[in-house]
Amino acid sequence: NGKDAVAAESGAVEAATGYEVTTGESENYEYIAYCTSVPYWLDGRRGLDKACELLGVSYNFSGPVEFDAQAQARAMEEAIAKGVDGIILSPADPDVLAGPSEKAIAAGIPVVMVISDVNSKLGEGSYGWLGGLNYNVGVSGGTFAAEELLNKKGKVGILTMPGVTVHEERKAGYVDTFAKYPDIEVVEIVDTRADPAIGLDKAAAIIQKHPDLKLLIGTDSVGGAAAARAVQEAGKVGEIFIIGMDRDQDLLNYIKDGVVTATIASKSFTTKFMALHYLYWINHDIMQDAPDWRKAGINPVPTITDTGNMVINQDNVDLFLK
Amino acid sequence: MLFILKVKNLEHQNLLSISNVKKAFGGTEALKGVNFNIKKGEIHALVGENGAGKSTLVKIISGVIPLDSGEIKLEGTPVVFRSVQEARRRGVNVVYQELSLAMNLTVAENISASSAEMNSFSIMQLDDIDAEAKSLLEGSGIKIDTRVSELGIAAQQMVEIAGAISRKCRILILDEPTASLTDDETSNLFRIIDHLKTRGVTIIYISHRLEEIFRICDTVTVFKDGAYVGTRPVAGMTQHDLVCLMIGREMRDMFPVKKNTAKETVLELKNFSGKGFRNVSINIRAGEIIGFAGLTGAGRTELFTAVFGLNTVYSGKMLFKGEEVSIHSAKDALKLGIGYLPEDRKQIGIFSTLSVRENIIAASLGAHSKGALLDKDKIIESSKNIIESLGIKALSGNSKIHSLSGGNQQKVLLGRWMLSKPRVFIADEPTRGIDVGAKQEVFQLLREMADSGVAVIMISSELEEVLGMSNRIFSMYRGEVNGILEGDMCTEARLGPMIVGVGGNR
Amino acid sequence: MKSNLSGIFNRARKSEILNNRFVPGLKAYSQSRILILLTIIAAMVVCLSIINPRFLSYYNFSAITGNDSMKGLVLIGMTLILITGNFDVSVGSNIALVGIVTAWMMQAGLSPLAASMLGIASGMLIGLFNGLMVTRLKIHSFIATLGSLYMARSLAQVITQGTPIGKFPQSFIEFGDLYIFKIPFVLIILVVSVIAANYLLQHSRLLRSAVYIGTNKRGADYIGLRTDAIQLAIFVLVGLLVGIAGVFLTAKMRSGLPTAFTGLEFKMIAAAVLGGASLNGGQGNMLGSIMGLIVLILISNAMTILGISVYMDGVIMGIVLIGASVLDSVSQKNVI
Amino acid sequence: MGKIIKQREVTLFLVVVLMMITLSVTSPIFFKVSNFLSLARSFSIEGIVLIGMTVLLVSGYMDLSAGSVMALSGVFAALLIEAGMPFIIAVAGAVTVGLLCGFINGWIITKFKIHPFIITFGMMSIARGIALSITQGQPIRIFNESFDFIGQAAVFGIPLVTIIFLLFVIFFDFCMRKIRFFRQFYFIGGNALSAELTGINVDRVRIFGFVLTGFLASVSGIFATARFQGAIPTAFNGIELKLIVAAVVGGCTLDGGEGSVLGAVLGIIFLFLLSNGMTLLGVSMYWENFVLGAFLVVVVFFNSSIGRHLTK
Ligand SMILES: Nc1ncnc2c1ncn2[C@@H]1O[C@H](COP(=O)(O)OP(=O)(O)OP(=O)(O)O)[C@@H](O)[C@H]1O
Ligand SMILES: Nc1ncnc2c1ncn2[C@@H]1O[C@H](COP(=O)(O)OP(=O)(O)OP(=O)(O)O)[C@@H](O)[C@H]1O
Ligand SMILES: [Mg+2]
Ligand SMILES: [Mg+2]
Repeated sequence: NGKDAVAAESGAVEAATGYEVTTGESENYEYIAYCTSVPYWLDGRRGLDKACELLGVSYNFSGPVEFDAQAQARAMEEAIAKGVDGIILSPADPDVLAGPSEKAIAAGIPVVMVISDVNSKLGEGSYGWLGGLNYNVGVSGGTFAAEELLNKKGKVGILTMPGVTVHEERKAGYVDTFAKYPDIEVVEIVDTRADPAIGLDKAAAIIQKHPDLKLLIGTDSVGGAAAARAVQEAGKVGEIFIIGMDRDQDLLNYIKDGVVTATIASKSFTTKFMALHYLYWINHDIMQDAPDWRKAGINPVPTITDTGNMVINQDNVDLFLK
Repeated sequence: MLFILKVKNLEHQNLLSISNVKKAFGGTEALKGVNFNIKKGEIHALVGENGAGKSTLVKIISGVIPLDSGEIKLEGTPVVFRSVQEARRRGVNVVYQELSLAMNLTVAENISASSAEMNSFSIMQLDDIDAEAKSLLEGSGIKIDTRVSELGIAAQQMVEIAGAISRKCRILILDEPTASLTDDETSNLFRIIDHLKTRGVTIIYISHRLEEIFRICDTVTVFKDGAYVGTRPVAGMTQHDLVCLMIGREMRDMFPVKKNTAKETVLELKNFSGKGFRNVSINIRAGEIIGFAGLTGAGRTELFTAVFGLNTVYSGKMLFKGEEVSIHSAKDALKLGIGYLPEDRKQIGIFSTLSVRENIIAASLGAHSKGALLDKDKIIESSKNIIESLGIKALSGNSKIHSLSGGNQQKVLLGRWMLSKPRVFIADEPTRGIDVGAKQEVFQLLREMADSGVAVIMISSELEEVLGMSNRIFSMYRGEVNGILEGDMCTEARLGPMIVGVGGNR
Repeated sequence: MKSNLSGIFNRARKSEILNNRFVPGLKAYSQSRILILLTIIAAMVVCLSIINPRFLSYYNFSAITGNDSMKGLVLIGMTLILITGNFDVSVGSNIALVGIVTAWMMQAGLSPLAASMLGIASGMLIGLFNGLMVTRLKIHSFIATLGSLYMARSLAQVITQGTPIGKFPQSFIEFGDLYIFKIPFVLIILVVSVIAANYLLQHSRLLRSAVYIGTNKRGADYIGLRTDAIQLAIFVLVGLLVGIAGVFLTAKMRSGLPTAFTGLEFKMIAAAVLGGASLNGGQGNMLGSIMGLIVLILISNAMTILGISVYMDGVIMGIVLIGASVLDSVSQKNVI
Repeated sequence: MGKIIKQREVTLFLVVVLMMITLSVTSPIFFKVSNFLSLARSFSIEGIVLIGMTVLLVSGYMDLSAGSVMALSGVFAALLIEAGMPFIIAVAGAVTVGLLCGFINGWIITKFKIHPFIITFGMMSIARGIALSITQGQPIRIFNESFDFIGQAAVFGIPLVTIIFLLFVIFFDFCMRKIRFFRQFYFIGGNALSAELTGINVDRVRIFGFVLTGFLASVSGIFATARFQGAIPTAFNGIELKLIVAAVVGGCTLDGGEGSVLGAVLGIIFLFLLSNGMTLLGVSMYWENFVLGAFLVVVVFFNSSIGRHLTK
């Protein structure tokens, strides 16, 4: 899995440097996310910066500070109104963002999805999806924990955010995976409300309730870091394993300290770097499977691009820390 | 050197000099340049019709509001107080016309707050209350650890006064302190005032009760429409002189002629008991004015708020035109044709940020509606009629009611009830805080209502008023009706003892 | 009977009294407020369209109005509540619950119309519950509705078990994107509602009674208003408005989201206060409130148009909110 | 009146004790010292700023920016540490931020006579926005011995922050009951106009209330930073509502003039027990908010009706 992604990445860079940078006209792309205040997006934006530099275009990052799909839909429509050259979207909800995405494509603005997807037909709502499958995060994280950490038995607690699709998917991946191990029991699933303080209290309560708890899982970085603090305060470092999500510096420091066992991170840089290229390729008709892909009715870019996920643990964490 | 001292001494005679003070609120000229002096140690009365500018001057002197132009000198030196504290530090203390108590705190805390510099980090001692204040409160039977919100309005006024006199003061300004006090309480207050005077405190006394001016004041200054009319020694003056000075014309009789146009009984209470009153059996007839006398806390307000559907009834019957009715809300009462003018004008009576017009039609929204919508033409028409016929001084029907003087506000409220065409009208302390001229108008209005067949109930703590106006008088004492007077029986000699529980005939 | 002086006074003022229009709605107070808001709006529109001519495009117009008109409907309700002297902080959760109920019912096989009706009914039910807590149990409206904020949000999550309910019938989705002569249907609803609400606030007996209650609750008892019934009615009315808004927003979103519209209540209160509503009751007007909302929307629109960092969103929003209030306060002082 | 306040606190205290008993019967873990200490750490941090909120509520005002100011001052402290400044400068910097935000709130509200809801709501957005802009949303991890110390230190097992919190509670509860200056908040809350006429400098006292809240928010922010070993710009979002709920459960009213620090503190302990209890009892996370909302309404209802009975 990891190997594929690396190959894809180097391929993309080659491709990117392979054609002439069009100066003169300046193209503007929009990256629309949600919960934009969390640090998660920063790595993806580095990828976009790099791609823009290579292609000689620019991009703007926008989206609601809250987890608010409706506000994201509006940001999307505003971007269409503003008249951008392409949109990279991480939809907060598959249905809510479907309409605006279709509108964008109808208005001639190419859209690609990253991380999560919309409920639309290919070509109507987007030209493709890139990212690491969220359900797979749970599956690979769960398998890793069950086999390597838990020795196939023990109690597990999950810190998540109900109602948020990516979290629900990751949670489902973990729960389904653990269900295959009869001796592993998911004892608690709690809501952090994306607040480190609440997450900490919740994690502490789980630890109190289950003295023999073996593993805490965060379906995002807030959950992972909250679990780390709770385990530290309870003096159970080493006794309780923690698997986090994403690669925020806050979380990585806990891995370095040995409090958090590992984190699963999507390859944000790669994903967004490639997504921008896809848009560029579409706009510049780079892919020549047919002389005119529009008329031929074919999708000019890969439909599904699994950029994979990476596991960061104490061995490689230094390479990710800034 | 000697000469200078003499001049200074002369100036000391005038503790406070007010020269050419002007103040306007938007378009209203509240003070149009007033000049007068207040001598040290005297009790100086300030009188004038509602809206004459008395309270405005008080607020300027004590630093609540700034003046537009003019000068105020304290012991010869010009002073500008930017805040109440500054004035207080120089010994100027005020009992404002509006109550200024914290309802959520105890009597003791309120007094202690007004007597001590609150802005200090010292520990608050609750029993550290000035002896003078204590005796005043004890005289009124007020316990110092009760919450102010539990007190009646009169008791609250006493607390306020107690707070002011417990400060170390040189000038004490009392703005209508007795408006809601009974005679007993008033006498109690006057004792204290006399005592303060002997201690050298200068007092500015504002009241619409002219007899009080003659009882305690040395000098009187008259204002009219924001202008200074004159200052006279009280000695040698008659009440008639003073009234002429105030209203600028001859005063007719205060009370209208008592016609007895009593007709059929409209309202009858039988063994009526409820929160604050017991076993009340009375009957009230159309076309007469019934006076309800009693001490503060006697339960008159409670009784009639119960009749009006806003107080709890425990037992007994209420008959309206001979039919038994039960009233659970003011709406029920209004439907039957009962109107009630509350005693607390500021808190309950007026809708302060709404217009005069909206205040006038407030109790007859139904009559001014077409279906679910209000009938604006009719509203304009009715309110115009009321404003004109009651002579309400307001810039227009659209002026906010809080910009009107107290007397005019009260007239608006009376207008409100006249418009609702009640068959029984209860006026609770209808003349509280309004000037002689306005009082006379209010009395006239109440009498006209009675003449037109309305049963009018007038609750008042002023015996003279009750005696002057009523066809029949009920006396209430501790929640019970303990006496009834009719015709020639209505004399102060009979009523006076009755309200304190002596000589009742029931 | 009347004193000479007042007679003269009245004669002098008579013409003025006659000339004065009845409608006290646009008093000097709110007029200055509306003027300020208009100026801000005009300035923003001019600046934004100079910076990006597409700001004035039909697309931007329909994007903004299509998405936010229904918030205006909620705002009408919030303004009414504030005028009555109460708060309703449950509107955001209530919309989410309405959406979930509607989506749930459609999932259960009900027709979009029937499901919408049930959704609206659930909104009114929350309104009724709020009203009962305030009038019967005498709980401060802020606390009571805060309680239902939590409860409604929780119910939305319990029903969905956290997962949004999507896959609506096509007819329902189209309903959310309905245009009449290229004008979003929701905008038409909003404009009609604002005009109606503005008129009714001046002329309807119920809403005028609410103004009396908001101005002086105890005083309102003494003029025979059924204060409890009226407050209850206003809460249910807000529930109705929220219900309608919730159904349209759900159709627009194509999904019932348990997490939707968190924190909407505070934006609504901010818009209403910006528009001249007083949190102490008795004051507020529909036009001002809507302008307040337009200002807030324009700010967020400007963020995207200008490509300002998302982190600055809050800073600019806060500065405008405080700035407009200060400006208004200063202009008030000049007037008086 | 003192009696009533005491009574109210006693009722709440009994509720808290009752809850503890129920929880410990149903969940044996509840009474474990470690559970208590973990809880104590959390409610102490939030309790410090709650004191400020209580003082404001007593005067009839509120501060919606408290949570954002907590985050912003934490960010400042962390930035200063990151820049190589000593602990004391970092603390001073954070406190300055708190004082400044509080002063700006208070000054604008009193000077321009604007409802505190609107100004502190604006300040909430601004402070949060600044915290996010400075950090780009990224938590700032700090490595500083003094911060580690105040985050971890404990006396007889009781966390330092809890001890400081208790001292603050005792101090401010005493002040609000006995000290003239602080009693002014009750006067202002009862009737601001009256307070003005009584000679209280209402504006100044109110500004003080906001400055105090800002100060306490920064203290909370510093302890939170120490506990989290870094500043998290997104933390404590929406905490202001929780604080208001705690204070109201503890006897404050939104109209002002009522309430006490002790009551509010019991209120926040109650909220934390509730949340802790729900996790321990395994209440589904979807139901959690429902229970919270229902409890809020019920407690406030009983509180006020008990109050009404006692004042009768
Ligand atoms: N804050 C204000 N705004 C506008 N007008 C005011 C204000 N305060 C007083 N006025 C007006 O100033 C005039 C003088 O009012 P003031 O209260 O001084 O009268 P007063 O002599 O005390 O009357 P009263 O005997 O009724 O108390 C009145 O016309 C009143 O309407
Ligand atoms: N001196 C006092 N001390 C304590 N409570 C008092 C005192 N005076 C009045 N009250 C309270 O006020 C209530 C009645 O006052 P209220 O003023 O309504 O009576 P009232 O007979 O209508 O007198 P008035 O109309 O003259 O004010 C009583 O229930 C009593 O508890
Ligand atoms: Mg006066
Ligand atoms: Mg009375």
